[in-house]
Amino acid sequence: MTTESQFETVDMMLNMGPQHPATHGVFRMVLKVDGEKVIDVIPHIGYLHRGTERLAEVETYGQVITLFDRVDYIANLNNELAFVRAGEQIMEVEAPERAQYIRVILAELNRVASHLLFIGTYAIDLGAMTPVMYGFRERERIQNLFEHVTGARMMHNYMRIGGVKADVPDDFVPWVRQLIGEVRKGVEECDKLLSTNEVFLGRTRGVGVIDGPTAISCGLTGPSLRGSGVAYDVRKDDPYEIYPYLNYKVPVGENGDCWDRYYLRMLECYESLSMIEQCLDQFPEGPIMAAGRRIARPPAGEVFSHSENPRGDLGVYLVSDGTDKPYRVKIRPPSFCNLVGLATMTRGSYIADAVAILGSLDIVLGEVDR
Amino acid sequence: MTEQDPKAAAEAPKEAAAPAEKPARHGPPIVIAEEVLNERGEQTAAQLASTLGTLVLDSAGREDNPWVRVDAKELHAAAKKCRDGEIGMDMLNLMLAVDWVDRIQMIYVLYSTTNNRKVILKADLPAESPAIDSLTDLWEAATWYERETHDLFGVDFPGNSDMSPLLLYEGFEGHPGLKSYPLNDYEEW
Amino acid sequence: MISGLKGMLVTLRWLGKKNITANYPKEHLPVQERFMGFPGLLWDETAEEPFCTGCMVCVRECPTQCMTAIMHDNPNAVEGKSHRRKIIETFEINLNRCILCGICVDVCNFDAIAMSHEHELASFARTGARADLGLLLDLGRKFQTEVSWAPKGADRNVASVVLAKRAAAEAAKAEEAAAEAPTEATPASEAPVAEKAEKQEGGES
Amino acid sequence: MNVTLSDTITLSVQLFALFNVAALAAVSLVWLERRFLGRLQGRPGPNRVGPLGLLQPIADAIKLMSKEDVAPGSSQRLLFYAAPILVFVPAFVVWLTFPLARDVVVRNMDMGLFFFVAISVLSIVGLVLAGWSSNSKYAILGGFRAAAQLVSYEIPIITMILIIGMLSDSLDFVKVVDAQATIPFIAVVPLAFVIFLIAGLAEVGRTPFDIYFAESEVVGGPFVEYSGAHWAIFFLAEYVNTFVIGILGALLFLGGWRWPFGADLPQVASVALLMGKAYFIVLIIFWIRGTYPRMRIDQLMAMAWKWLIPLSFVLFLAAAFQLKFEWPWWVLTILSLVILVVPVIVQSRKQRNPALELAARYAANAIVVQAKPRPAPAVEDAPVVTPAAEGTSV
Repeated sequence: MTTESQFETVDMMLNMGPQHPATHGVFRMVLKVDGEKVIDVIPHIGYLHRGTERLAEVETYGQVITLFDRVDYIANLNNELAFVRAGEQIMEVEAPERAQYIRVILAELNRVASHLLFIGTYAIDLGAMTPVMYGFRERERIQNLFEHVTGARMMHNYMRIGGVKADVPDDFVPWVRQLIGEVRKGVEECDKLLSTNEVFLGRTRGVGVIDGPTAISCGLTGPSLRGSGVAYDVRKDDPYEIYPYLNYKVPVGENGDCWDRYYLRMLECYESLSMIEQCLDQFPEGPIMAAGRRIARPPAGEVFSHSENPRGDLGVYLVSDGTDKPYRVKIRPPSFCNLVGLATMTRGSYIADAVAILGSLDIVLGEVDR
Repeated sequence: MTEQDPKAAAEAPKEAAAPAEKPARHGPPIVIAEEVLNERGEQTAAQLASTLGTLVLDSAGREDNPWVRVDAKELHAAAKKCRDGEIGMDMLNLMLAVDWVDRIQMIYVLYSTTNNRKVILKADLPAESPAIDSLTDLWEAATWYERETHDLFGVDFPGNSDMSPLLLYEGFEGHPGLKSYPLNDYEEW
Repeated sequence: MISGLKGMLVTLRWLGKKNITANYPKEHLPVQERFMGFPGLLWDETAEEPFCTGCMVCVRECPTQCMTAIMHDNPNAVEGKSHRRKIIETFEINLNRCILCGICVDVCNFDAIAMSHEHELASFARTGARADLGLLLDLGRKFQTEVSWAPKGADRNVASVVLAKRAAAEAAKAEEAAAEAPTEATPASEAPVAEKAEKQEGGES
Repeated sequence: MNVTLSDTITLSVQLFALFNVAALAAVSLVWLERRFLGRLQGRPGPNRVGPLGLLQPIADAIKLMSKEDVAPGSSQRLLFYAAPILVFVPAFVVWLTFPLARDVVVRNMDMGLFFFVAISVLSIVGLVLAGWSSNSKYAILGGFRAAAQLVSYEIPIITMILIIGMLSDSLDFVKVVDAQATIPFIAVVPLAFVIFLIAGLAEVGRTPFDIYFAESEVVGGPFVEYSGAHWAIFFLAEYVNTFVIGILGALLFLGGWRWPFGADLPQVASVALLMGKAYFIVLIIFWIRGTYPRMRIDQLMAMAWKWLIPLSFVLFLAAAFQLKFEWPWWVLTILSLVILVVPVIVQSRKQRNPALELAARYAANAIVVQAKPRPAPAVEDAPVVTPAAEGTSV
């Protein structure tokens, strides 16, 4: 073939997003394509930049929780937990055990809900339209429980620095037990429908491969990093809340491709459900709020705390100057960091793969742009 | 929450106001020592101190997060030592700038996935035309963090080839992360 | 091949199952008991007035600054029907800004505001989302009757209870023939004031 | 040929009727697809307009017709507006030769099968033209994808039609159906039906082969810039084509209007039977859509050129041998099954479904985190029902 030397070819710049069905919100990537091959990817973000970090500087610690609900609007409770933990460290209080159990149960449920949404939308990205319905069905059950416990389906504002807002209702434990059974069945259904489907495998296996060291250098965390064989899970490596008292497994992939990233999330759903079951077995009685009526004004200082979001390592760096408002809140958004690896993964693949890779990172634009 | 189960709400009223009931409603206070490293943190801090040697200007820490302050010019060298040295900080977990009005402090949270330790590097920059060496040659993760920090705080990163706005749009004036940037209230209809 | 066929069985199985969706405008799914809809102001049946005294705690604590309130002297208190010396005159919530976080309910010391179950307010007017006192009271009253709501601090917030307590205290005092103490100093009327002061100290400073 | 006035009028009436039948079939498919997919997904599907939402497609059509028709400023207007017609006309013209029952046909041709092949290929031109004239990057990508995909899948589908022509010794649809008086061709050459279905899916661009208008990649491909009535024409053509695959499958493989064992049914029953068979095939297509993700363009091409085309040639040879040596028909069935099964077994021997093994390994090799013993709970043994957190951290 001598065509390349004989003809001058110009690479086409294909703009994907911010209004594109597969970019999960308002993400934009400019693909440099040669036919169907992607030569380079230039991601553009910031379309949803709401200045959360700056806003948090003018709101009191209690009000900031509502902002954190909206950072990652798919895993709200995990985000609340992240901020509340940072707040507790800086306020020097610790939530009572029961509150910690409630938080972990809800956070793990939210993780399952988030992963279910991922499975559904990922299938949509790849052209299968049924799993999203199954995923949403189960997510809806989980949200019903959230509504029962926190009063809201998505923006809960339930966790507090030093505990939770209100105790769980009396029928919480049986409700969750029943829920776990139903959700597990639903997850299995999605698993059967998608995980080993040959077409799905063809679209995800060996696509968007990123090796461990590169992934670490890019700052990937969560299932995206574990898919590359790096067993980094904040729950395991830097245990918080009551995670040390639970038996669980951290599934780790081998190939670092889209299928690994997808399947680890599927496995995490099962693990999370079993963790919730253990939590329910150990569920203690007791207070739900730490002592001291007003937990409003911390001493000056700074803390860094991180926790495991469905998307990865969600860190909160909190600087306090001794007033009732934080001086600086910095969020380490896992989606933001995962997106750094997008270009590395996508180069050399097809346009259709670019969609599959972006989907497999499970980004939430609210979190990327904050 | 008023729509809580009415039984508890009905029981509550008198007791809720009585101060004697407070300890029962809330658990015992658990006080965490302030700015004190725990055992794990001490180990990390010692390791960090031996890695960085004379670069350290200042150091302290909280829980298991020891921090060291280094000179802004030495930060790249310090980060490189952290990454390549025995301490093995292979991940740039978080990078942020804090606007202390008289200075801008850069904070780098490094994480080691091999032994699960965190260290925090800090470097003070002048408030006027802050600049610090880019870490993009050490961690790819730094590219976006640096662009973001450049957007929001106006910190310059010599060494980062692409400093186009990340979160803000092209041609945005000012640096909204700074305390001096006004938080405008918009006119509501 | 085989796995794909298995997946087809999974979808086929749904042919015989019941729908999981609700036929929305015809069929409204019930909300849970704790559901947080738009905030509503509650109504003190015993004094025929709202609980709200316009103390502004919720206005200050609202993360989105969506509320405004003005208080005035309570005519019912002059007539002796109520223990509230101040009462709300106007109250407005911009429901467009409201994020339904429930903080106003948490901070209220007078059981005056609640997150109602109303979540389907729509309007053709641009200012239709500005709920005034009348609408808020409607929401609150509807909510009260729906869930048989009971005030948390009945002893210090419900007019009839407080007035009865005051009367009892006064009667007791009259019995002891020590009528010098002014009525304001009774513990019942002092409690809300103390609460408020405390809250102010914590939240505002 | 002498064309009289009455001929012309008859033909016009027939064409008008045909157009309506085809359009009605397409519209019914729109409804059927949405309801069927809804059922597969545990939701009702359209259910507001009319009983069971039957009038939903009509409402959609009215909406589309009343929409503003926007064309990109930089498009080639003439070609841009010609493209929908070029896609639409072949989709309807092929109906000319489809007998819906014996004698229920506009023009029965001796070369009916050939006519179908010749006409149906034309729609590629319209798709490429739509992609090119839109002057949009997504559209041109979609147009190229359509060209590559449709041209590749023409070959297996034509080969299958050829096999049927050989077996029935005619290219006339009526004779093809008559040849299946006792045994439908699906029993004689099951592999041919499988290949026909797969290639047919690709021809009409249904999932998992909806690559040229993949919403999540090229956002509608050639149709991305179309709106309103022009888009509706594409949409209609797509569904007409889907139904054509259904009818063709019914005629070629399922015995057309004939009940496998018996004589001709009355005409109305014949049409109903044929339609029933066609809808059955269409439902299979929808069912596949409800289950499978989309393939990638290179996989699609590989599937055509590495699998379907060699297999169809081998099958063609087998059919030729069967005819030449006058083996009984079940020999071809066995041969065809062997041709189907052997490569599948060989392939799966070479490479078992990797996911099953990987999934098991990931589940087994997960890092186990053991629980630490929980410290004894605080001495405070009075279980406290905590009232609403009045003392919040606000």
